[in-house]
Amino acid sequence: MAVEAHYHREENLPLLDGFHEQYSVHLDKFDGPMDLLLHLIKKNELDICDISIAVITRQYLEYIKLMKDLNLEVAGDFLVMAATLLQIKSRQLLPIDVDEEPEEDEVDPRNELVRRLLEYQQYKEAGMVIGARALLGREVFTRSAPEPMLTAAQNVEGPLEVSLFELVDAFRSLLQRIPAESFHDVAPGDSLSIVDCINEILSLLQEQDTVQFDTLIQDEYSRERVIVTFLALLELCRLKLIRIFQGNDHGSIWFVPAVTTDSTDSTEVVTLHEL
Amino acid sequence: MNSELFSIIESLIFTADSALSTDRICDLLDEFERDKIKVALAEIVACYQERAGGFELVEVAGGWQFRTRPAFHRYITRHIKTRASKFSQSALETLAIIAYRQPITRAEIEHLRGVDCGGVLKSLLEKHLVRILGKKDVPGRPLIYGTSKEFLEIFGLKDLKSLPTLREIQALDEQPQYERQEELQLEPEKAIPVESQLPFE
Amino acid sequence: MNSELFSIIESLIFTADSALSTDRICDLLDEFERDKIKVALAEIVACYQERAGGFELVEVAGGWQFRTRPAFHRYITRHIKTRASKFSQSALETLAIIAYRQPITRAEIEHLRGVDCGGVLKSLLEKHLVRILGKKDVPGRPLIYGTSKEFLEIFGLKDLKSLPTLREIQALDEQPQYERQEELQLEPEKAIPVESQLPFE
Repeated sequence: MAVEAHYHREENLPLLDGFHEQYSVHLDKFDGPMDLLLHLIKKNELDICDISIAVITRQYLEYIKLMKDLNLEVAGDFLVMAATLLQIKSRQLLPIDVDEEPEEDEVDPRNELVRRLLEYQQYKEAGMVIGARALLGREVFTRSAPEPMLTAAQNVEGPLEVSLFELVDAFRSLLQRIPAESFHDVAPGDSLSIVDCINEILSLLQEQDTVQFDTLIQDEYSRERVIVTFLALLELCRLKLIRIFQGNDHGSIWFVPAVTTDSTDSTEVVTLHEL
Repeated sequence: MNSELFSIIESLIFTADSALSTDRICDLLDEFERDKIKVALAEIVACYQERAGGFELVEVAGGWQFRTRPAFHRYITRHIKTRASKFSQSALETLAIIAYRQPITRAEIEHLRGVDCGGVLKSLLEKHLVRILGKKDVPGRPLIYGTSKEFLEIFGLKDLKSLPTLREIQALDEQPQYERQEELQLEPEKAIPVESQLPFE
Repeated sequence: MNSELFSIIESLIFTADSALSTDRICDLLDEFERDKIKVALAEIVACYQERAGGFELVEVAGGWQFRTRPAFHRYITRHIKTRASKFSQSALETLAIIAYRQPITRAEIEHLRGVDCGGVLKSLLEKHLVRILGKKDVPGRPLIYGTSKEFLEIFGLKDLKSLPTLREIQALDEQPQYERQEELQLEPEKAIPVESQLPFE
């Protein structure tokens, strides 16, 4: 938004000059509606805790109109704030209902906005303070010569360092690289997926040796959940990853990992050679 | 003349390719007492501060590292390329919100900033300044974000506690005309007193 | 207290990725006289010799470099293990496939990646990031892989359900929607139910 606005501002300089002083705010300056509001409050020398909604709303709407006149796309976020301002203004205009609880009457409709503005202002300032620090790689540098002794021994492994984002990103770029027909179920919908359910069961079995069917569905008891959980169990059973038990007719269904830890270890030894 | 321990620690930190924590130094030098190591570390810091040379020992991201003093960056950049670029205002705002309010969801950041933050968030993730902490235990299980070790390293912060304090919030509590109490009564779900949102106070 | 030139040269040598020759230093600092630079270099050498710390300035291969003193080499080699090992792209990809598609066989991983994964898989097993879940009930009974508890620990995940989905990462790129106000409604603390009052559309 900021870049776009800046671009247009360059193009429309004569147009901007013709506007009333109040409108000629720097379009490239605002990082969003909160930023614009703070600017208007400061410009009008208002107390942030006692802002004149009428003044601010008028100037805010003028700004949006200016953006529209300049054919700038007005981001939805700016419109949401406009609506909020208008709503506060209309609440201020409403006559006080005598039947209402008196303490509710005293509530200033501006409070929520003021709280957000104060909080936003803090983070904006904190951001500037942080940004003014000497940054590593820009003002501050570390030693860059590799220590010969350590380079020689580099094949010794230290702790792993990788972020979750890198993991997802690796998967995403992989999927973008391979043809679409080679994979399935890439972006599961909001609905429950069997893969998710299998993963859930697998992680549960890492923590405990036996799991009861009922505990799997207790958080979210729905028809879909029961079916998906059941299908996931059947799939795990088919893969011989779990074994299922039922104590008596209509009793609880239990399942345990098909491979105990000990036998997994022995399999692992064998397979490391196989690989 | 410095003690041998002083010199050993200095050589360890000097050759490490990232900041070394006090714990790690104590592990590596298990023949020395922890207290003595701590004293030696303080001595090294003081020594470099006093001599005011080209570099100094600083504590960043929970570890010790030699770093050049900012005053000389215009000479250093003559032969070393700068890696970091200036951060945009929206990147800094978003970083500040994440740093002070973590763990935080995208929706919470956007509520505070009043704008969509997807793009900024992604770029902060790609720069490794922000990381995904997991998912929040609320309906929809949104991702929660926090700052990374790289964030502390790049901004030269010892830990999250050494972030600059948010002055304005304290000032806000002193403002009598701002009737937060009544607001809280009306909408109980908002009833997080402002000061408790500050994890570092 | 050292001269400014002393500190500037110190910072240059400290940040250089290989030894810096006197000529190179003079080129970089062309506002200073060559003789003064030479004097400062001698001062730095003397200063480090005198303090006898963990490292010193030495002239090697026609250039200046800070080197640790041999007396401390036995300590320095101890911290090789603090070097964080980064994942190779292929290890990361393989791990990602296993994480998101488990339970999965080696053939299925190789089908997705299009290359042999034996080596990578072995190293992931050795690092205990991946484990064998069992054998698949198909001809040949191939091994089935999944992620381990260590995997969750490294990534700081509570459980596999907390893995961010591709969709969630992709959502960061999406353009903000005008309909966002409806989203806000879902969370009562944000309830500014004003979408109907939008005068601008």
